[in-house]
Amino acid sequence: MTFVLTEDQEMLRDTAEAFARDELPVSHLRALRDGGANGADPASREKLAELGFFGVLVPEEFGGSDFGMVGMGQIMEALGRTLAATDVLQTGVIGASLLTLAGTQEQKESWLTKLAGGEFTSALALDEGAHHAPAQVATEAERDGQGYTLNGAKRYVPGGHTADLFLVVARTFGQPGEAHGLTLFLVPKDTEGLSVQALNTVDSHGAAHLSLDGVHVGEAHVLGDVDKAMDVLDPVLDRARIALAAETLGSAQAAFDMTLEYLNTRRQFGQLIGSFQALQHRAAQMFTDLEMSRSCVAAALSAVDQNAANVAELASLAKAKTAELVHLVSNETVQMHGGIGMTDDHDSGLYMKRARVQEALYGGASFHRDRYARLQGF
Amino acid sequence: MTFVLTEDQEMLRDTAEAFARDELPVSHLRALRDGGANGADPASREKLAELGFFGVLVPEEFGGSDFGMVGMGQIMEALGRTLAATDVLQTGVIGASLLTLAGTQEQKESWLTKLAGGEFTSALALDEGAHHAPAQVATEAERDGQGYTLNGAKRYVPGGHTADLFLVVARTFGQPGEAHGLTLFLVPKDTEGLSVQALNTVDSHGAAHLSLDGVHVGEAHVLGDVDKAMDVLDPVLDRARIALAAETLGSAQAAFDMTLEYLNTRRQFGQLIGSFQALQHRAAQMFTDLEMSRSCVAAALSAVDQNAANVAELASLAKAKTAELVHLVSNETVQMHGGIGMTDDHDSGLYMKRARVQEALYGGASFHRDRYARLQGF
Amino acid sequence: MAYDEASDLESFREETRNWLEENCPASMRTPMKDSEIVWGGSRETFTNPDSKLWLERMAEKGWTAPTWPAEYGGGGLSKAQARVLEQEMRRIRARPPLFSFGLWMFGPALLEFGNDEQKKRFIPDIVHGKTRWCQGYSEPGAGSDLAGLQTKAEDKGDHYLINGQKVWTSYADQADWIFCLVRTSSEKKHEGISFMVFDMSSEGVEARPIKLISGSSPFCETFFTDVKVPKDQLIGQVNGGWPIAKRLLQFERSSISAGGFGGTGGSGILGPEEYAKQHIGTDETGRVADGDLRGRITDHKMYAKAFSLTVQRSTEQAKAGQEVGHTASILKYAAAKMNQERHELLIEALGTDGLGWDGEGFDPTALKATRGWLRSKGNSIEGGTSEINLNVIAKRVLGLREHQ
Amino acid sequence: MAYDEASDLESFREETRNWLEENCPASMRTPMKDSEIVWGGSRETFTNPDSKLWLERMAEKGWTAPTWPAEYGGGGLSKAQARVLEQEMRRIRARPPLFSFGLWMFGPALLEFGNDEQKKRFIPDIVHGKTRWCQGYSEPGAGSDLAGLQTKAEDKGDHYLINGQKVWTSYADQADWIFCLVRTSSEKKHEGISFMVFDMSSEGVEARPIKLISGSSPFCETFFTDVKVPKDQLIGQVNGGWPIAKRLLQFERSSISAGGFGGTGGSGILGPEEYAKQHIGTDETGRVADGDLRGRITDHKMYAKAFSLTVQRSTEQAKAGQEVGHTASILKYAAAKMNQERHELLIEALGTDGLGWDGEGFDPTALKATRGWLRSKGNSIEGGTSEINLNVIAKRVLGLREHQ
Repeated sequence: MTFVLTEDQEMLRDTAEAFARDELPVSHLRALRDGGANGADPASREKLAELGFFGVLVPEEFGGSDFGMVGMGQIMEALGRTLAATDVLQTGVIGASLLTLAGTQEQKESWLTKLAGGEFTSALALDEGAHHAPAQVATEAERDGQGYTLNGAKRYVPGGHTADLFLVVARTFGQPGEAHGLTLFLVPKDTEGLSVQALNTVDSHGAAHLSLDGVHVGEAHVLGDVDKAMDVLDPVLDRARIALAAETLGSAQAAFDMTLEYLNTRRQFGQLIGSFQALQHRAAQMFTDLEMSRSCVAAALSAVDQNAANVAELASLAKAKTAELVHLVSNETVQMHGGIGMTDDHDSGLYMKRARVQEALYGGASFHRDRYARLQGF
Repeated sequence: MTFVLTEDQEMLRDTAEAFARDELPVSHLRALRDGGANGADPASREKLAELGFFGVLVPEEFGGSDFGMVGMGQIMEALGRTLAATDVLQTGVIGASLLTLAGTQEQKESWLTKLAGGEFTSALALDEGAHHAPAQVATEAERDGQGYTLNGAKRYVPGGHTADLFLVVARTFGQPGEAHGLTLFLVPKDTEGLSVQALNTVDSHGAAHLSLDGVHVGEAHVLGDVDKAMDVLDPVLDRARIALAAETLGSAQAAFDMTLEYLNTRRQFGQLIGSFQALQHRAAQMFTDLEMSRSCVAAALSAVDQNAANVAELASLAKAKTAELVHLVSNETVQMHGGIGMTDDHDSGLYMKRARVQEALYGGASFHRDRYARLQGF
Repeated sequence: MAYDEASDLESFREETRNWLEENCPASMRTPMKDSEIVWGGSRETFTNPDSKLWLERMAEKGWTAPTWPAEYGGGGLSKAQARVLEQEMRRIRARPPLFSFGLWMFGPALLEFGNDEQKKRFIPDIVHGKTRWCQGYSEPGAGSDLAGLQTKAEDKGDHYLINGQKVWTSYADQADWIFCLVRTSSEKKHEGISFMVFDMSSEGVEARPIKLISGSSPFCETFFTDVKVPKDQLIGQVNGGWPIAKRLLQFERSSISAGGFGGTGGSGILGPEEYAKQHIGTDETGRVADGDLRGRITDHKMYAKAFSLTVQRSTEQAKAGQEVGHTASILKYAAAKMNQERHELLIEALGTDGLGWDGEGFDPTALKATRGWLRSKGNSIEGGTSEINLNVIAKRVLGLREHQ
Repeated sequence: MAYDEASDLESFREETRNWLEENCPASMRTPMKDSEIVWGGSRETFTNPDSKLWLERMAEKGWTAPTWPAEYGGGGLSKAQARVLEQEMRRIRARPPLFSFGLWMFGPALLEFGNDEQKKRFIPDIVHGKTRWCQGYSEPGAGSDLAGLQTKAEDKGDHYLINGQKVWTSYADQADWIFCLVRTSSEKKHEGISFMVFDMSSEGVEARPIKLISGSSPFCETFFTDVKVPKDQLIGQVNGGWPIAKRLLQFERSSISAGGFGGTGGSGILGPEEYAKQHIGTDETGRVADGDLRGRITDHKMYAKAFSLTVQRSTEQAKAGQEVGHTASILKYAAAKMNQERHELLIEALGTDGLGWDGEGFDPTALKATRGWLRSKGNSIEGGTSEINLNVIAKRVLGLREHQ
């Protein structure tokens, strides 16, 4: 495990931070929201593609830079600072990883290259209930002559409203609740029988409900081994959790910085409110949590690149810790800003709204506390 | 439910507070400890008896005042304020209640009167593991010609080191884990086969391990219905929990008052430490918890007297809330006193040590949170 | 004597009961609909015509303000009689005929601090719901530190000229008149504040609704540019507004910690434990499968129970004539904490169903819960922040000192 | 050059390895027993004779203080060489020959602030473990506010006369000499403090051990009544003691947040999750049956993991030459919180087995855990309270201001 960035990684971080600051500030998300774009932002996608952010985890032969998770973490954190609504997590982390790890040469050439180049975006269609529970998938994929027919529904698919390609997890064997018997399918958005219902989400990043009614796909659209999707899904979900943890860390850091600045400018009773000890101690405790969460995220990122044995453990640690962190910080951000923090014109609310989505996706704090304890054997 | 004391109850409270303050101050517990008395205090027992504190829950025909739980709560809170080590909980609440509710006329005449008068003390010998779990009793009572033979062991029996009479819960049917099949036995301390190991406990109140090796008792020593001890044990345990909650409230209140006074006298950096806002807010939050816990205790006490349907619920609420309260307050008491609070000469440590015993006995906070949720149906 | 009083009361009850029987329309005995609340004033539309009738009849007797002096149009009832009226109205579930800041806040203050002429001028229209009032207190720079307000009132001989800005002015866009704190002297902080009232249709007054993180709200930003206020609209003395303001805040706070936190009552939103059962499921013994969330929900439910028992306790003890200031001081702080925790658990238990904003694909009740969650963040800010509450408890209740 | 250096280092490693091979007794390569720790000084008994031999041999080479100048008896090694020595000692698991406040705290300060004569006089005996030192800092009235100390040193011409009381003086009853903060002027708070050293056997010195809530402790109350201190035992300038004191505090704090919190290491005490499994049991899937306690244990273990990762991160970043002051500032606060939480969970999981004090009927390991729980309460007080830590983070790290 290494906590020190290489020069290349530092450069990538600086590029990402500058890009987020200049091209995707919070005001950009606000503008998208007020314009009713609901998280769809093709213009920014192109810029992100030019920067190669979608290819960071993709081998060079398929158009990526194979830069690794530590690098991707720097991007995610930068995007998190400004609450940027992008396809990087879905396409650059999840889609790219699934195809890299499980795709056939042909699938990689036809799909992975497009994802790496940002021409195509993908979304993982996994959860069917309101809480993250991979093994609970009930959507059925029935074998027929020339492939499979899928029937079922997916709830709140992040990036589902803008995805060109869906990575659909369906059951080819066994019962909901069983990890074995799941299979991954590549389903383009225009496939017959697939309908996408875009959602107005609280964080203005958008998402979609999917319904699959007799969606037919050929053999070539099976990704990885039949019945064994979990073998690749597990490590890729951990990458998603770690990347999301990095994004969450960035959001918490930005909200905290914004609050600190307010504490050092707002006056009441003739004093800077930041000079009141009760607020000082709460700020110091948040800073403590921030620093500790930062360590967890950094450790998890580098563990992936080093194929460490404890990636799952560190993923749950990073996801749970950053979830607790952003929960606390987003609440304190509104509280310490007082009335102004309650107004829609102020950014506090946007950080809090995105925070709850960051907390919930791919398992909330209690999901990961439970998982961490299981991995520790109690 | 009533939150306003009657004049009689107020008088009893004032009497108890004066007695605790004058006769059983914290320095008295300290003296007992340093004298190696380990919680045994026959002199004080007599005074408590004279005041009739052991008979508060006992019908007048058996020498009690039948004053009820609200009255008993005032006594327990007063004793809690000064950490008094007495037999009131074991004898006056548990022993008296079990015999009143389940005893035969003869048992009441021979035993209850003695308990009410403080001539005899009793101790409930229930738990056998390190955590409160009534249904887990494994001690066996085997039926024989003229009665029962008991074999087994009891751990950390509160008051066991000073008890004249043990109320032993033993299994006459079924397996550990089953609530049905338990029976109560009256076992005098000098009964053959019963050995008592006195314990030096952290709170200096003392307790005892019991071992029962072929302890024989006659039919007349069976208390209540065979196999159905739980029917009477349940409500009596709730009385014990509520009474202990009242004691705990008193301890927390006293520790809080002591801390407040220190905050208003100790100076650092030329300021009263109580003028530092961070400490002010922490004190205010403790006060909030104190007031809310007080409401829970008061409600639970009067619910018993009114045979309310939700006694169990309120018992768990009061026990859990006061456990959380005294946990927080005892820690803050040491912390806010700083170095002096770490010394044995100061009372902070005594409050903290007693606090953890109050928390653990008859179910800790998590035991009662779980129970409360079950009673609420989730 | 006591006998007479009692018998008088009984005959009063008799009359009241009969009068209500005859005069309270049937539809006014049904549970209040938000859409049918009557706030009065020039913009009132009376979506239910019965509510107009009901208001007029009650106002006629002065029973919209039962204990106010009859000479100003109040009911002139004794406390005891007022209680009887209240009981009799509750008995038939009669709706309150009028919601009004005039009745709850301004009126009582005016009766205490206003001159006779002012009372004659303003009280009757409050009683009859003809004038709707709003409160001009907070400013962008004066939140917790209300006395730091900067809105200026210059003495122009026959009138005052008002310039400045107020914020969090509830229903300023609906109100006819405003009661307002202004600065008439910059020499002293508290002794430089005056209490004035004026017409919201005056030239130079502008009210802009504020959008909250939870969506639209009754709050406004209110701007005053060279607003002329005749001198007879000054209440109390020049620079003597602060005592009036504080008195009035008491009315406001009590109304907040009393009613302010019903939150999701009647909204069809279930408790967090219900959503947890639905969305996460239970183990064989019926416990919510997620032990961690279950534990936190239990914590909250215990806290909520302890809170309601505390409200009950202080009410009973107050009735018994005991001092309950200490206990009451914690209620606003605890209520905010409780309500916020409840909403956090609600949306956590709802999972992604609790992460919608509007439109298709989300259950409307869940959407309501999400908006309620966002709105609840204001509970620890409005009407005195939790930080201020804790300061007050520490200093006034616990007697901790200031830095010297 | 670099080449020479490297080759020099290698040959040094060679020599060192051989020397240790010959001179480090076998029993000194076994894990340290508390009973065999060598603190040196006149009261040292060397319960294991090998430890005397080992100390003498190491002190002979000055390797008890490897980097101190050879002229005062130190090893005179370069940082690089010292690291080699450290590595080679670790390689054979050699015990540290000497534990000493002289080595850790006073010596470094003296080398920085003392005059040549004083260094010649005191350093060699520190290196050889002949003098055991204690630290006279805190006073009953000066805890967090150390500079508020009142112990007076009057100038009597050829000597100072010291009167006052110190508290929390570790091992004062075992020490030969004390380094001590005294007030030589009452005009200024910080600029009235001087740094002096004197013999604990001087007339008028009395040290009384302090009993803690956890039992006996190394701490003492130390009383000074007309203690005569020759003037050549003043370190640095009169009224110039504060900078020395602060410098020295850094050594102390670092040693606390580094080693101070091992807590239960090697004590045979298991983790709370183990006791929870033993005493409460597990469900069919192997989870601790009490979901509430399990959740809190998990919180703690995650916090502990995050803490150790943070220590690792700041160490690595420091090695890489990055600024880590911000990250390091949280460590003492977090370590105290973590260690206290761990002990609370330990005794909670132990149930009534964790509620013993001493004697029969309790498992000795459990008794140790209970004492450890009580002792851990000091973690957030000693060497700077958590409140002070948070003040420092808020002001120095986050840049929040004082009241004006």
